[in-house]
Amino acid sequence: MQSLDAKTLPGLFERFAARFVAERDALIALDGKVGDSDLGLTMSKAFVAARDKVVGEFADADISTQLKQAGGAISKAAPSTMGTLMATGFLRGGKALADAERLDAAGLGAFWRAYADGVAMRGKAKLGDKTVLDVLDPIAAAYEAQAAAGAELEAAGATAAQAAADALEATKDLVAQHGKAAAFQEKSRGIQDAGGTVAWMLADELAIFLKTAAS
Amino acid sequence: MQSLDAKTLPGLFERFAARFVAERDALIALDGKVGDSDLGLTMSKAFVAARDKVVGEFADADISTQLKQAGGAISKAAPSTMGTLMATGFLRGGKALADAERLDAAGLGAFWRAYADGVAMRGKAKLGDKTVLDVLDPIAAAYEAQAAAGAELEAAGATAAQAAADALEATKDLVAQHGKAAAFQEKSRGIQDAGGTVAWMLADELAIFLKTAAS
Amino acid sequence: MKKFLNKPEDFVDEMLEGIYRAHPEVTYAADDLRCYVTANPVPGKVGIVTGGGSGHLPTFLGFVGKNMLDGCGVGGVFQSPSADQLAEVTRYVDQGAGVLYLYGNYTGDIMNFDMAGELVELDDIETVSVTGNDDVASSVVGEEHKRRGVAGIFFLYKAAGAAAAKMLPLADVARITEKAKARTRTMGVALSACIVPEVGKPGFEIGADEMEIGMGIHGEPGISRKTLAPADDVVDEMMERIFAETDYAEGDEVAILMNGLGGTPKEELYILFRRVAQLMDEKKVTVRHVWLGEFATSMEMAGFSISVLHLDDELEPLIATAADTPFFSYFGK
Amino acid sequence: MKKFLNKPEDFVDEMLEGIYRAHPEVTYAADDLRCYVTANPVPGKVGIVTGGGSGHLPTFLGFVGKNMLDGCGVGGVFQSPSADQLAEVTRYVDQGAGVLYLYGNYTGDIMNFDMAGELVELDDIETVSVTGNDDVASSVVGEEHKRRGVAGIFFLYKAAGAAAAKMLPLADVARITEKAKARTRTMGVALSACIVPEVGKPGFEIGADEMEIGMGIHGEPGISRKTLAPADDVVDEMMERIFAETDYAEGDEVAILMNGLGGTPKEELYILFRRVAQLMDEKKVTVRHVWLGEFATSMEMAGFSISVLHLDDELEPLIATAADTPFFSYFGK
Ligand SMILES: Nc1ncnc2c1ncn2[C@@H]1O[C@H](COP(=O)(O)OP(=O)(O)O)[C@@H](O)[C@H]1O
Ligand SMILES: Nc1ncnc2c1ncn2[C@@H]1O[C@H](COP(=O)(O)OP(=O)(O)O)[C@@H](O)[C@H]1O
Ligand SMILES: [Mg+2]
Ligand SMILES: [Mg+2]
Ligand SMILES: [Mg+2]
Ligand SMILES: [Mg+2]
Repeated sequence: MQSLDAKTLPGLFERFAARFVAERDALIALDGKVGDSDLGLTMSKAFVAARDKVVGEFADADISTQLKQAGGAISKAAPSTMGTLMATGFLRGGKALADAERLDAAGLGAFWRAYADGVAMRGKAKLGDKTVLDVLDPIAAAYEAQAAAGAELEAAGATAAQAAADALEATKDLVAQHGKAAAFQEKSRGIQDAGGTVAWMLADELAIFLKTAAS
Repeated sequence: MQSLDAKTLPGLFERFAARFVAERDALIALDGKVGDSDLGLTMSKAFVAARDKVVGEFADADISTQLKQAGGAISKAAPSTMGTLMATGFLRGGKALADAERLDAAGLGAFWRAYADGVAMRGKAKLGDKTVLDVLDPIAAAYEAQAAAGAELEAAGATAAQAAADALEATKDLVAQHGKAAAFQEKSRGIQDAGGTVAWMLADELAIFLKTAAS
Repeated sequence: MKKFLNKPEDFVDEMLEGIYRAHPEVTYAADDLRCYVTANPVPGKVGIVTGGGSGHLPTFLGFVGKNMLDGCGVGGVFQSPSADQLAEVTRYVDQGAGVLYLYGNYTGDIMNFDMAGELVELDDIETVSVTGNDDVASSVVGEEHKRRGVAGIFFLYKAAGAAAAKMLPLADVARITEKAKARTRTMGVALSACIVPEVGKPGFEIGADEMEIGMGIHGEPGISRKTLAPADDVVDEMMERIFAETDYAEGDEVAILMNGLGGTPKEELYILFRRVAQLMDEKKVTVRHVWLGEFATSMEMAGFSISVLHLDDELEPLIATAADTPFFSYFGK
Repeated sequence: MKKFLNKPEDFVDEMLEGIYRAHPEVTYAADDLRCYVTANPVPGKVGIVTGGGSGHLPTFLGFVGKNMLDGCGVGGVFQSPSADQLAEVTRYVDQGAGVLYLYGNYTGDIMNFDMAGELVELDDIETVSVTGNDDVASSVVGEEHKRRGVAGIFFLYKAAGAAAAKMLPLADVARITEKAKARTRTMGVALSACIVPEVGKPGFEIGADEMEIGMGIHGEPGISRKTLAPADDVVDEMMERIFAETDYAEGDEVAILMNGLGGTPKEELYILFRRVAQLMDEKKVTVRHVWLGEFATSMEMAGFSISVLHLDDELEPLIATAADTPFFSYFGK
């Protein structure tokens, strides 16, 4: 079965950084609809900082350390709602992979489950509240299911990315219960959740990365 | 020889008020070039107040009283530079005509001379400083010369209005020494003086009035 | 974007350099400009720490000073400070009597203050959190815990600061602050949006004759958009929403904060206040304290907010207490 | 035109109604809202009367209060008060020690103060006039008497107010004020023009990336227009003009006023002040006092001015004196 090792992981953080720099203005616009327009700024800063930390200082560290260091870097660079949640996610996800030498679909399932749990704990949100959690949970579930079915990494990644896209689309039907969007109540219906969009981008980049990097 | 009596004078203040209401925006724009854009506001307020005072309360008073009351009303209604100068002018001009029962070219000469002297005293300006004085002085001089030549009122008015127009045109060649325009030094050259424009309008309305009202 | 700045990314730190240079009565902890603290902590006093994004001056850091707050974590423009920074501020500020965390009810800030509280627990520092949630427009009655904190937090700062200055214990300072919170309401309206330096364009577009009612102070759009009405009508509409959820008896007393959001002249605030006072007269409610000016801005946003604190016998003398910070001086009543 | 107001022609009087309602420490004389005076005149003290157009809050009336001014004739927006109104204010304010007229160097104001002085002479009230003329941009060296008065008049108010509070006679108060005037310089820059309510549109048009250097505070255009530069460069250019006409020795002391014109956030003023302080450091001049905020505005104009008062041993303690007005509270140094 395919798996990733620590040596390849910095490439994933390169991808994340490039993606959020590219999506900066789109995320600003999206957050502007029922928020404060900063998501593009914070996510690009967050993932540039994560890349600089992992690629620049921890390229030779183990998987768990790389992920936790990414979390620490994000927490300092972008302490907004999503920045803090993503930091918590990487810290918890990294902890869940302590001692892991390679990463397979089961490992990714464990990572995303811890990630989603950390976000739920920190944000006190539950499923259906129209937050990033509504996309993170399906991502974790997809990797868990694919691992159980013995899927290869590439297929697992593609399935999880599709699950994220579907979940993101489904956030349109929800009414925001948290964050700045909550002030808009019913008016937030019809708009896709900004934080959820970030989660989908993470799953999407991971899927692309798995296509080429997994061996 | 033609002359005006106190009964007709309120009609002149009707004219002044109508003229400055009509020229409000033009004077705002003119004062905006090297000033603070208020001249249209202050002059329309000033001459509406003068009209209300003279027409509403002093229509039956003597010439001197009508002119002085106009000055008092202007001083309260528009205490800007030009408002205060025009108030001073009417107060001094009115004083100069104490006991006058009718107004001929010589009377108008005396009125405008006192008017110009009052403005010069109050504003501490001299000829050539690019102020309203540079138009007031030629108006006074024109009425004085016409009176000396024995001209009729209509002709005297037309001559004075033309002298005012020429003097106004000549202010373009001057550099402002007083008021907000003085900050612009050489840049004020080429622009016709805003206060002088008001003086010309007064002479112009007076000329039109004399055409019909003098008998 | 028309702003006086050098590089947008230096906006916050250069602002802080200017502030420290101008006001020696404040300084910073942990060698981090963004860990803003009083230079004169009072031994044995309950510390009060606030924090939040930049771009709202004098909120938040402007209320650190005598009889008010002790420290402030300074975030980027409209960004929370980090948990680490808040923990550093807390460590500096604590004088053994514990620390009140008092800040606006925003998810980013809540999470970082929560994390900071967990961090300083390891140093045996006790913390209690109270979050300002005065913005009536941001959630319905019954869901007040979801409301945003806006300018009305000034009253909470004032009450908490005066209570702590009386050397009351943390539990009392927190109880009083909670009471001030429960009795404070704010409504805001904007005529233009602000520009975040790093974004470079306004958060929302608004027509030349429109007003945005119930907007947030970070460029978030409001709850309704209308044609700009005469000042008195605007006040009537805003006060109606505040009155709708407060029971006033004849003779009750209030403190009023007329807050300019950045681009609205004081002249207009007084015209607006005139109407607020008339409405209070109609209700036979006494306006005991009035502050008018810029307290919680949104950069150069044109607009204002009205905050009302329904006083009681305990809160009134605290609100009336003198205070002195680099941004707010008050001789007391 | 986006403003909170009812009828444009009621702008000034409704503003005043709001002010009197909010601040019982001020009132009006002669049954005329525009004859603004302190409610607590000090027997035997030299009175200080200012006056000028509305639209500059807190200038002019905002400095009437303890240890500052005693009365203010309030004109329409950017209009002088009338001679009658100034005379009424003078009569109320006079406590037998004479009255200092202290106002900006504008023809309209000069003529009306002159006329007021002539009127109250009939009541045996002695008056002396000092006109602020700090605006470096408005005339060349040697022609300082033609310069406009702008934000720097704050230092004259402060020095004169503290001198009068010491119960000095009129001649001394006037002499000290003249000295403060001779040692005060201001430069201003705008990013947008203001809107006079009764005019309804801006006094000048300005491009999206332009700044107007040396504009007046009534919407008068400036002396040069340039592309907006980084904050530090803007300060350098302004300070160069101020330094060009002041001789500083090492160790000299200054007071600085960073004045926002209405639409510029405090955040930016601190970034700008940071650079001013650096330049003073280079000259080894000590910045003894700093005030930063809105002191003389032009409604909602975006922009700022820098005023520098070159202190001496007589002026310094006067500037350092505590003061308290509805618009300006300072605990002193
Ligand atoms: N309490 C919460 N728990 C989990 N996610 C949240 C919570 N509040 C907000 N979010 C997510 O954060 C997103 C907004 O992120 P961000 O722009 O960083 O917020 P802010 O600018 O208000 O700090 C929302 O779209 C939502 O997905
Ligand atoms: N000292 C002075 N003496 C005579 N006229 C003056 C003086 N200063 C200015 N003026 C005249 O006043 C005009 C401007 O009037 P106004 O707009 O009322 O001034 P402001 O708005 O500055 O009070 C100038 O165009 C000039 O003709
Ligand atoms: Mg956001
Ligand atoms: Mg003018
Ligand atoms: Mg944010
Ligand atoms: Mg004017």
